[in-house]
Amino acid sequence: MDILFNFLNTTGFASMTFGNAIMIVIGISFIILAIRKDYEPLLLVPIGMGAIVGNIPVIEGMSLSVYDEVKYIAGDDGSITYVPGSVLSYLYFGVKQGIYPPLIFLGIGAMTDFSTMLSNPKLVLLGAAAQIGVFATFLGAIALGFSFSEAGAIGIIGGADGPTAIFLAAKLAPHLLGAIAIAAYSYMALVPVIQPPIMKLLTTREERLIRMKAPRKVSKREKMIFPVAAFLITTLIAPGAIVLLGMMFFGNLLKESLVTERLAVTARTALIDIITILLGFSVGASTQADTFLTKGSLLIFGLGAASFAVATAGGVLFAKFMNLFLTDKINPLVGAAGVSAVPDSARVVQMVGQQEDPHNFLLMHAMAPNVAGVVGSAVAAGVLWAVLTG
Amino acid sequence: MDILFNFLNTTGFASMTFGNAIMIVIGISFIILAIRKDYEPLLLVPIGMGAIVGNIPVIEGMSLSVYDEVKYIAGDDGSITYVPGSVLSYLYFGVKQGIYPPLIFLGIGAMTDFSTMLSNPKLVLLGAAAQIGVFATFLGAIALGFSFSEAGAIGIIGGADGPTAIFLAAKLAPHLLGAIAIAAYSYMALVPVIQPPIMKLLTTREERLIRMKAPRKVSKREKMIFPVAAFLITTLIAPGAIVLLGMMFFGNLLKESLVTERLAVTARTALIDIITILLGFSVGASTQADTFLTKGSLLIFGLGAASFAVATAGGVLFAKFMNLFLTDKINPLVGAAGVSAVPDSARVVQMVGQQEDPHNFLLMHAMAPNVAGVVGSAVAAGVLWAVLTG
Amino acid sequence: MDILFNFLNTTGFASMTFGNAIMIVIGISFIILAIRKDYEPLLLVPIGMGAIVGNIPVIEGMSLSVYDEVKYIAGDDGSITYVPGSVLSYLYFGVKQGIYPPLIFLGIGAMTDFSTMLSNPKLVLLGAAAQIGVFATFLGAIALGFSFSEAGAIGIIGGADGPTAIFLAAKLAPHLLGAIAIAAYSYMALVPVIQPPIMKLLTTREERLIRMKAPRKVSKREKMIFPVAAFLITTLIAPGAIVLLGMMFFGNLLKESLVTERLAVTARTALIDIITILLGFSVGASTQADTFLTKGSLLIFGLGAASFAVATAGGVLFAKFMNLFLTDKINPLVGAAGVSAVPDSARVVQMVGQQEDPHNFLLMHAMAPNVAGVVGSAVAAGVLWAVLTG
Amino acid sequence: MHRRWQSTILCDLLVTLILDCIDLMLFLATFWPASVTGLLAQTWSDGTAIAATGLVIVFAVLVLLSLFIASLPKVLAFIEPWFPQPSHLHAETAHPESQLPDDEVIAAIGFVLHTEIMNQTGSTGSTGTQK
Amino acid sequence: MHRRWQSTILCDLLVTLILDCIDLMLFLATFWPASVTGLLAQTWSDGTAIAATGLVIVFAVLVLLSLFIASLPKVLAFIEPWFPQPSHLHAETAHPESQLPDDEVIAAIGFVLHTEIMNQTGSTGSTGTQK
Amino acid sequence: MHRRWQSTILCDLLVTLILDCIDLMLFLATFWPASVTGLLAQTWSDGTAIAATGLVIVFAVLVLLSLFIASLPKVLAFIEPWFPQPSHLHAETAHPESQLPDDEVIAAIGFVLHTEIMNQTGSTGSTGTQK
Ligand code: NA
Ligand code: NA
Ligand code: NA
Repeated sequence: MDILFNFLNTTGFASMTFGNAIMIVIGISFIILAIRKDYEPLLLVPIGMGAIVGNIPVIEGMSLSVYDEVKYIAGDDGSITYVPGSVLSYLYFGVKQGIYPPLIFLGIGAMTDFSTMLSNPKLVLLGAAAQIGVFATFLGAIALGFSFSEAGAIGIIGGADGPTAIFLAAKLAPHLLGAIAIAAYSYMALVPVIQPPIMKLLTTREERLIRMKAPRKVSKREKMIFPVAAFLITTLIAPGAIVLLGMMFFGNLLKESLVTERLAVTARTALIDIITILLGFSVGASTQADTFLTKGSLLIFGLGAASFAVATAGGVLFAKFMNLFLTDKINPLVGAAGVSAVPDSARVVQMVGQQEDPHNFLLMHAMAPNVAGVVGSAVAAGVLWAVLTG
Repeated sequence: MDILFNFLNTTGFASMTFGNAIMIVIGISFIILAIRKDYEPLLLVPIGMGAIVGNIPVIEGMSLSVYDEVKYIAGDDGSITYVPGSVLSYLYFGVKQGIYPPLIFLGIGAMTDFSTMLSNPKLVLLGAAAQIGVFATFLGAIALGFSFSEAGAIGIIGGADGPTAIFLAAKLAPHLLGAIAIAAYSYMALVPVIQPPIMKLLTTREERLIRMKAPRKVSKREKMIFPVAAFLITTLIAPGAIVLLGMMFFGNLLKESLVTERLAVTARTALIDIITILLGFSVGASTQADTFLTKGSLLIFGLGAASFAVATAGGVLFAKFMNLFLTDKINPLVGAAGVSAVPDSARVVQMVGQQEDPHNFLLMHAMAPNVAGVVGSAVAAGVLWAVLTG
Repeated sequence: MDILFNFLNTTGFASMTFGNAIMIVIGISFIILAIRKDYEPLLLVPIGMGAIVGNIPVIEGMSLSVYDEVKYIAGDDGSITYVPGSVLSYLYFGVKQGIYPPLIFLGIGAMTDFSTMLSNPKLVLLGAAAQIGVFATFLGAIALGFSFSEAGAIGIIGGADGPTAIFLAAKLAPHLLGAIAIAAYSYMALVPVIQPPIMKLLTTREERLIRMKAPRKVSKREKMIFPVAAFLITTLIAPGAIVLLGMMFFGNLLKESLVTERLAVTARTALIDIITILLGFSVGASTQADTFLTKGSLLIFGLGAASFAVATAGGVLFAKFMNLFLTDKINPLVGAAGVSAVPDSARVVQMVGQQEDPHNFLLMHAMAPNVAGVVGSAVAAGVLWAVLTG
Repeated sequence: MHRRWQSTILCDLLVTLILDCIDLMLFLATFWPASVTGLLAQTWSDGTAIAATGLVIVFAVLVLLSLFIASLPKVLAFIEPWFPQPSHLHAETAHPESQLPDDEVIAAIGFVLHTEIMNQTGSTGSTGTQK
Repeated sequence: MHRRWQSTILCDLLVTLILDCIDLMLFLATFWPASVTGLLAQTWSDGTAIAATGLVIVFAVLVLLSLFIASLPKVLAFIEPWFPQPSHLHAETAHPESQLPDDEVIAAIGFVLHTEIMNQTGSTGSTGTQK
Repeated sequence: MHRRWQSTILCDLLVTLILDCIDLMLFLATFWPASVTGLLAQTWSDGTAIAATGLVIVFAVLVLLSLFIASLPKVLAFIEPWFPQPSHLHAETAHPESQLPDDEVIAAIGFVLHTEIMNQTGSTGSTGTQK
């Protein structure tokens, strides 16, 4: 009977901590939010299940956690032994080394239609304005005592772009990766809750009623030239964004070249789905209570909320500023889509606009700053990486 | 002409051993069985072709076998050189580190409908009863002189679950992995041959004629809650099963959440297919005659056959035992499906049942112990891993 | 303002070399060729975009290039530190270790119908004859001062098979891999330009008018037996081709066994697409001006062009030679398809044949030497690897 | 439908059964070693203990799972007033993430309907060159 | 359509805006440290400089991108005589690499049409067993 | 159809050809070095030997493959009485692993047929809101 009782001592019930229980409840909440509210389900379900899996207490000596990594041991005779890691550590490798985010960007590029942006170049600036959220949060994090590298990784939460946030956190502050990823995806899921009050506060009813001109038709050739030219323009100035933007514009070229359609289809279906599953699940599994439930994580969550608010305000106010000089006015609600969080924030713009005028269709216009916001936060990440490394 | 004759000396014909020839014939037999009998073709074809590929004699000094792994060499000056492995060794890495099995479980979860099990909870116990095969084989292996770890890995053949067997063998007895994997898949393929005589021997005609009540309709919400709750229940008691069951229930949640359908589709098509190809082929290629054709492999095959017989008997007899207390009797044939080997053993139940009564449809009822058997053997693997490691 | 100016100093504009600019223009040309001329777009678009991405100048100290690989550093205390590589270096790993080419061959096998070859066995020899291009180029490279290993890797360009060329270059001359891959794919793309003049020069109008008998119907069983038997025949003589041909015939078996259709479908869609994306992009990104724009690369391009010409001539002339002994004459144009470059060279045969006689359908006949050429160059690669290694 | 899973009775029986099972195996553990040639008594004893433990745990897990499943509909019925089933769960076919082929199937349906309408109104001119 | 992107005026304004922005932040950098408890002046000053730089670069990149996009149609119209749009770009639906489902959709269309024709000509015998 | 692959004659010829080829290359190997500036005779000789060997092996493999393919139908015809073609090989279209899109195509067919039937029986009420 000894073995039985020894075994029971090693079960999860025995060694479960209060923190683990909290994390499991958080994981379940993510899944419920995804199912009942339809908030970013493709990421909240994997992350939620991952958080549950990662917080089952494991037996001492068994290699199960994402943090049980490969080790190399040098022998006295010059031999080197490879000590295998846990299965989850191999899946987490793509997160830790920043491999998954660019592959997700490849798929995003292969599913993104830049037409609305190409027909409305001035709306691109709204995607820049919303990045004020990134840099304001960066300063906020410094004020709260985080190091420069940590502050950079936290700031990028304001970019409202999961893969970008994970990529930069993996490069600048791997120890905060879990908290940053969870914060980024949580707030992206909460975009329909966070943005509307700010948008309404900063705009008048007249502004919200502005109707915008229908965008012009963009030629196939423009769409083909765009990914290559845009890549050159962005990365010659900000080479730190080479990997993320290279993959995104590569995916878009696969789509728009019209001769590589089968590659584009695979990039935006099987490939992005597989990577999304692995990324979401292993990020979730990295949120073990003992490394995750810290004061730092709480601060990160606070800063993340602030960053989304500042980014939204930045986009809206900059649209109002641009209207001072424009004949064809921009509906300032559209500025809120500059935070990216594709396509949720564009949908929020549509929704808030229709609350004033049910016949005003802003969705198409909001897609322009929305995708520009993705480019903008990737550039911001590239700059922060370049400035804060080495 | 020297180079020509030197080359001919290094061809396969010159260095072919009798063992290689046997293994190639076994590989061809697997392929023929799969094609002509339709026995588990998705695994027997890759394993068979892998066995052929792995037994072509290779040239001294060329890195071709799955066992030509990466090496690290320390120099006198503290430098470390990475010596690449063969291509097959990189594909085999996912087998050796136990990475492929959980990903296959992800796909299985995303294609499994637990409805029948949810509507028939008592049938779950049959999936536990069949695990007697695992532990009886474990004892048998010890009696035959295998070490505890080896015996654990051999015992899991009785779980009738290929990925589980490969996972546990990779953890407990990597040197026996090839033999255990081949034995597990061979007997899974032979389920329609092994099970029927045992099922008939242990049941009366009256018992085989028992018709079971139609299962009740299961609500969507039950199916959504099940994967999360089942994961918590199983792994809090047996944390060793975290990876396998975590992935399986994660896949099932992707399917049942209804909001992540595209991830579930990819998990059960592209992802599981890719992993199946890589796993089957590289497991096959690991059966090189010199490491595979040993007395140990023969014993493993004998123990494997016994374990399937014991597991089948365990399931059938336990069903009869349960009938002593139940008003709504279980058709004891259904117990045979507790070995898992999804869905073949459930089909065997249906077939044997229809031999007595062509209008008795047991397939749906047999699916309940069938999927419970998968959970049962994953739990058994988790326990054996926990007890026998460290 | 210092930080701003420091940053601007590190942008691409500042550190761009003339070589980078040339490579970016080459990358753009590849994409334009693929789009406007439909030349091998599935490879030229990824390689072209990769070349653009790989030639954006990167910041000192940031790990971005495919050559920023993992490093292991031994400490004084026996500890070993893992220094991560760049994201692109992880994607390039599959090129450098020769992992991607066999997986592409798996997909090619799963999409290739060997029927025409099975019904026309004598046309197989044309696929051997065209390999004269490989060995002539090998000698040419030696004459130009390359080492034996380098000459072997350069010679295989004449095989007109991208994955085979990358595989052998990775094994024999990794430092030339980029140039060899680019040369191979460039000339494969230019097959419709290079081959027709040679084909017309070496054949008379009468020969080009020859019509060939319709091929016989091949039974399913022949198609099932073929991949296994062909694998044994080829690799028992040339074990160096085990990985490439093993995967190709494995893919074909998945297709022809008729019981593993779902695996064959995934192998020829999601799997080959994913690998094609990763291989093309990372090969492109490896063509950084400083390692690529060398005299060696120029010589390789010259030798590559010659090898395609010699291979084409070899195929055509051997067909004329065979006609000396055959009752049912072969249209010698078909010999040009022996270079492989599937299916472009077969299409070229069809096109040139129809210029003389619009009702002569040579495409089906040309597919036989076309696929035989793939086998032939894989065997040639295996032989060169075996002879030139160790 | 009622009394279909007599948990109390069966549960007691199962616990008894499992404990009996352990007793039997422990009994065997003390008895068999002598008859197994060349095998140390200790090894055999440890092995049977591990096997017994393993089987007990497997049963324990699946019994718990079975009880949970049996109670789930009742629990859901009990909490229904507070957590009603959201209506959108019934509408999953309309979910925007439904897979790719759908579009094409819809296109096919549209095409066929269009063709049919064309046919029935007698204007069959251009449809042949659509694709 | 004309004058829709008044590049010269707006461009000047943007440059002014950005430079003002930097000035503001550098001003803050010298002013705030005292009010931020326990934070070294140097750290805060560096931080604001980095943030200002970052925001300027993000704006610079996206302004450039915006100007490029705005000018692209004009450039294309200008070079049109020398590099005409190749005609095959308009025919991408017929491209051989079009995805797998197409075949099946076409098969479905064919099947439905066939069935319809069968139905309308009155011969409904064998279609039920096709699949 | 008969005599389509005159193996004996052609085989002899091929062997002769290959051996001639080797002789030619070995001849070249002894002759050319002097004319190749700065290249050692030994290197050139080794290189031609390798090339000749390689080409011979490629031919040998593909000749063997060709002979095997030519003989395969005869061998299969010969063993047919003992190993008849299993009938299920002809039924692969009904295999359960046929890919996913089928279901959707079938659904599309069903939907269209349903709609058509509805149309033709005059009841067009609810179909518009199905999807
Ligand atoms: Na953003
Ligand atoms: Na089982
Ligand atoms: Na070739």
